[in-house]
Amino acid sequence: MSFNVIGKSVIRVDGLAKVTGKAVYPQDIYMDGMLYGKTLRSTVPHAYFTLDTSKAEKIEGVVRIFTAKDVPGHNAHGVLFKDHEVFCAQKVRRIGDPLAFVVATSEKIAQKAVEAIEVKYEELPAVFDPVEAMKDEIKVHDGTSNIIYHYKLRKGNIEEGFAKSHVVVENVYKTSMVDHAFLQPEAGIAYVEEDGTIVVCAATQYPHFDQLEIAEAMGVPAEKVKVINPAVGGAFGGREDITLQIHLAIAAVATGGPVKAVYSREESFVAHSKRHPEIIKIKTGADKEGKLLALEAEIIADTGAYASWAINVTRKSGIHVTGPYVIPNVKVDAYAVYTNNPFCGAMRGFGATQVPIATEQQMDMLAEKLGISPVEIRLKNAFTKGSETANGQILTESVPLITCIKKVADALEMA
Amino acid sequence: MKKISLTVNGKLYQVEVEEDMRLLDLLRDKLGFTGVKEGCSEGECGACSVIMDGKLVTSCLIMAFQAEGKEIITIEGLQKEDGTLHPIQQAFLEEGAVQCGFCTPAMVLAAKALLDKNPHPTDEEIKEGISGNLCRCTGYAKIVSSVKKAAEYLNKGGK
Amino acid sequence: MELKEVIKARTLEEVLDVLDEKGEKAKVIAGGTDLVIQLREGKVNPEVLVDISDVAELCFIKETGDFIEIGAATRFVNIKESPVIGKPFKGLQEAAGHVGSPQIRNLGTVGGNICNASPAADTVPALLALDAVAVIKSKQGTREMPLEDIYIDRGKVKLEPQEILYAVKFLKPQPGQGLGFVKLGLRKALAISTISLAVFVERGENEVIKNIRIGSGALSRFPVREREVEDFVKGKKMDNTVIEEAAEVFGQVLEKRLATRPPVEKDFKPYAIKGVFKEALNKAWQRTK
Amino acid sequence: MKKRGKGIACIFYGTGYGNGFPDVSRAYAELQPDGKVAIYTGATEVGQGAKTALSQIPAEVLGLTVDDIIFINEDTSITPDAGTAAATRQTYNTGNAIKMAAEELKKELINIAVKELGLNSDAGLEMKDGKIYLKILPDKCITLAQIAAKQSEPLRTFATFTAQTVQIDPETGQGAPYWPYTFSACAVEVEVDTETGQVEIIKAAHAQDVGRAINPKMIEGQMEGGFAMAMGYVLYEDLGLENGRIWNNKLSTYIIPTAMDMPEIQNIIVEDPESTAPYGAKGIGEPVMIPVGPAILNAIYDAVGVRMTEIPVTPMKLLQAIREKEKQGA
Repeated sequence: MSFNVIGKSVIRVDGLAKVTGKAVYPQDIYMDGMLYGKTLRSTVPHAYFTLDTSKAEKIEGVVRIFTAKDVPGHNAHGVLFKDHEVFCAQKVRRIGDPLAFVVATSEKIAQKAVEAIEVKYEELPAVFDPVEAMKDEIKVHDGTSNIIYHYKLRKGNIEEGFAKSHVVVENVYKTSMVDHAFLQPEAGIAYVEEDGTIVVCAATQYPHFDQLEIAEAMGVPAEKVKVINPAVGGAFGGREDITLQIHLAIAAVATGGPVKAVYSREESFVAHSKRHPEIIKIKTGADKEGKLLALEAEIIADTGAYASWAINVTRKSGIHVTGPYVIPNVKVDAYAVYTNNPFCGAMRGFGATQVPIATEQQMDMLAEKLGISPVEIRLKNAFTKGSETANGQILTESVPLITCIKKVADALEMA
Repeated sequence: MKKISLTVNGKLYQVEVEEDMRLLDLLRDKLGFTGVKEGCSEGECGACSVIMDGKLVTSCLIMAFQAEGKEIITIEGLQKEDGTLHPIQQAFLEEGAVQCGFCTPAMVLAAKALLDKNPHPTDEEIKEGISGNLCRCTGYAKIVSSVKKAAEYLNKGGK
Repeated sequence: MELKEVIKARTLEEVLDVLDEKGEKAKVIAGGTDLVIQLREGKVNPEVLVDISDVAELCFIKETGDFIEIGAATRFVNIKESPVIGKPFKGLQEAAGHVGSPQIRNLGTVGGNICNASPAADTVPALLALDAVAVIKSKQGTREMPLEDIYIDRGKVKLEPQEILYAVKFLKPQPGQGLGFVKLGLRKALAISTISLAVFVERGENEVIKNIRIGSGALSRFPVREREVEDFVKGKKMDNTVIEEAAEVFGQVLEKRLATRPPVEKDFKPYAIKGVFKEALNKAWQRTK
Repeated sequence: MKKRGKGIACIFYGTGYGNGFPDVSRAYAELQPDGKVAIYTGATEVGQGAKTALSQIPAEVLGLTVDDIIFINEDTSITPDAGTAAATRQTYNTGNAIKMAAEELKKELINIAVKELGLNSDAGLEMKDGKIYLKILPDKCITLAQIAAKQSEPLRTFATFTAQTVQIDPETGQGAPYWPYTFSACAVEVEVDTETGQVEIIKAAHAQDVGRAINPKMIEGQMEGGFAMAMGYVLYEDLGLENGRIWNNKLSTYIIPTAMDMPEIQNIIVEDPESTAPYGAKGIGEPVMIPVGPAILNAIYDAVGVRMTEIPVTPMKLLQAIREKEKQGA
């Protein structure tokens, strides 16, 4: 097949605006008479709290301070479970939970007012270790187990698989919680159009979902909300969950807007999701020739205080922990667990990035024990056209894994 | 308030600045040069870089009053009035050095500051020249090759 | 305190007048690479800010008699590129070249590096190894003190509110002298030093290490001289055994010094120092030739 | 002492929402008065190149250039929902929806051309460079702008694409949780300083299955960016979490790679078209990152013989592991 446009490295259509500095990111929008918002966030990981905004309200230039009682619709959001509060009502579950949003005539005044709000915490015991959290002695969300998801895979006979194995390797791996560190910190501006449409302009990965979440929190039909998504300064999964969108909408409607907010880098770090850290206990067995016979894994993913995409991420870990290999006997248990840590959600690779840290080192260890090369053991087990995954899915086409392995091995002269 | 004068992209500005205002705030909020980006506020990401008296500097680490009498170039000063791109901008486009674009304006300026001083840089010198500009998207490879290509364009007397 | 007045000084006299009049209320700003952040975070709250970055009298690198003298407002980039400093002391230029990033090197000054008294200041270990002297001025006059003595604690130097660091100076390189510098950071640019080390050596007859001075960064509350190691090496013949033994001594010194520090320091630096020291010493020795 | 080692890793990656969840993308294609075609869709440009790759697809369908495609994706009030710019799904999902909308538009345009040109059928009609003409008699020709001028309402088509996955059984995990999968492999050579614990990546080769490459340079850009992010993940990045508090909350303490840390990377694009994908193209945004980390860890082992089971492998952790090994050896 020959193509005219497909397969050509055409110049990126948004490139010109970006190399000339004309591309508009949310922080680059300035409107007449705009007000500035700043968020007050929790400084303790688990506590009941009360707020006293009276001193802050008296500061000249403070227009209004919004808290949980000012959320017109549902005080909740979340990509899967609605377990985030727009503003915490009584309880905080992590450091960085939003408590209030100050709107003032200048950023400086808003900041001053945030500092003038008095917060009284009644601290609760907190849990930071996901293994501890699985005992449910301290509950992060009342009335719910901390274990919010359990992925189970059972294929073949795992005991028999290991019994037949000539070599078995077992280890525990730990991956860390990391940040997307996109270059553009969160920013946005909101205003109300003449017909009452609420316009929120912010960098997001999924404008239509933001529209629904804003509408639910505002208690208006989705058609009354418009999300404008200008240039996005990197995302990598970190702009999946709502950060400032609803705060801005509430403030714009109540004050008449426009209201702008720009997060500092420090606030950006606490405001958006993180990559789930995982504890991966894994046992892998192979026969004399290096054919994989069995794999058993237990994965514990710490999702922090909110679920975000935890269920999908953990499922993805469970599905991908086998590596791209044909294995007849597989047993996997993967758990997503609430703790009082920063909340974790989507980040590039989404659960499939963590598990190869374990699986792929296991492969090398098996190869070493068998006296074969890392390349060889991979070629022996790699998926090809027609292979069946541990989930029982048939890979019918477009499976050029062996080509990939051979090409990189050749390039670095690995045999 | 303090009155200062400075030149930005060849134009003289006389402005009143607050004592605690940074050059970054002056350029963005007062003068409207929003191609200057704020990414970290501590001179680490380089997104706010501008060229001041011929040198690449992070405008978040300079107080506005310090810029009295300075000549500043921002990304807005690179494109010619007829729309012709600066050879570095052209090379960035052609080589695919742009992704999210947030680091791009300052990255282009870093390349300019480097090439103004060293018209024939090696790969290592290019990497050093842009080492104060973080990019999370590109892994820098295409940026390095763009700077090389831009050097060729410039040495041939522009494209 | 709220910032009420900002002054862009053009002469040293102007600066000294302001400091004399305002005293503790005033703060000198040069490159601003640390101060602007501190101002925003409210960690320093001066009423008056006086900018010395364009005071020409403070920006120089020159030979004066037996000394090389560097003005306090001299940028790192100028040190890095200076023809005055001379090949044997290239280690000082490497130290300046390791500071932050091109942007920081274009802004940051050697005086700021000294006066901020950060433990991880990159140029200070090199200046300590060169036995540099701090030249301090005020309206009342000029005084000098060994750079080593200027530090009181992390972030604190022995300068009166009316005083300003005017310059640092050190003896010009003599035949047989060399300075090596090595920095360990978590990445290759924009790195805060986890260890920085400068070694000055003087080669005597028969490959004897006639003199050695070691300046370290990030191994103490502020940059220091490592005299125990110096004493061990001084007078010995340069060979692999001495290098290895000295590295061991350095490790032991740090084991003791960092015993109560967090694991990232106490379980790392006493061991990593050995490789760093050996490399810095070897570099210095090369330059004596 | 500096020691070198090589490591390899390979991975598979399931794209899309997966697990039977309706993974839907929608798009409009609309003829503009000047003969250009506007695409309306909710797919976000986050820097990955969605606007460009997703313009190349309708340009190919309609015989136009990318300059003739106006891509509108910034405003929810005028664009249909195309799902999230995540899960490596936009090229495949929204690419399919756009391709279908463009093909539908092409069909309508051809039908109009048949009528306007007074032809008996659409046999032998070509659509190229903004014109529809009869191959055997090129003068029988009408431009898209001419067609647009004849419409009372803008000519607009709409398409929806829904990916196919099957929910897994909750007890056994059996099902078809993702489709399609993409594959990649990476090999790296590292140099480890056994005295300071520093790891330097000397060179790397990185192969990515793409189905079909829509824009090779942009794919390379993703691969290089993914490489850098993975390097950060296994060697540098650490939030310094302590009792729920992030201590490294600045870019001066949360260390990501700089240009100077990056090695020479050889990118290898592997094409093996997927029949359900637009022109065979599969998404690659996430998988490009994944094999890099374990390849680095395997290379570290090859260099110094220590298995690093916890990331990031900071100089401190690595030096400790090396010392531990030396102790055991002695």
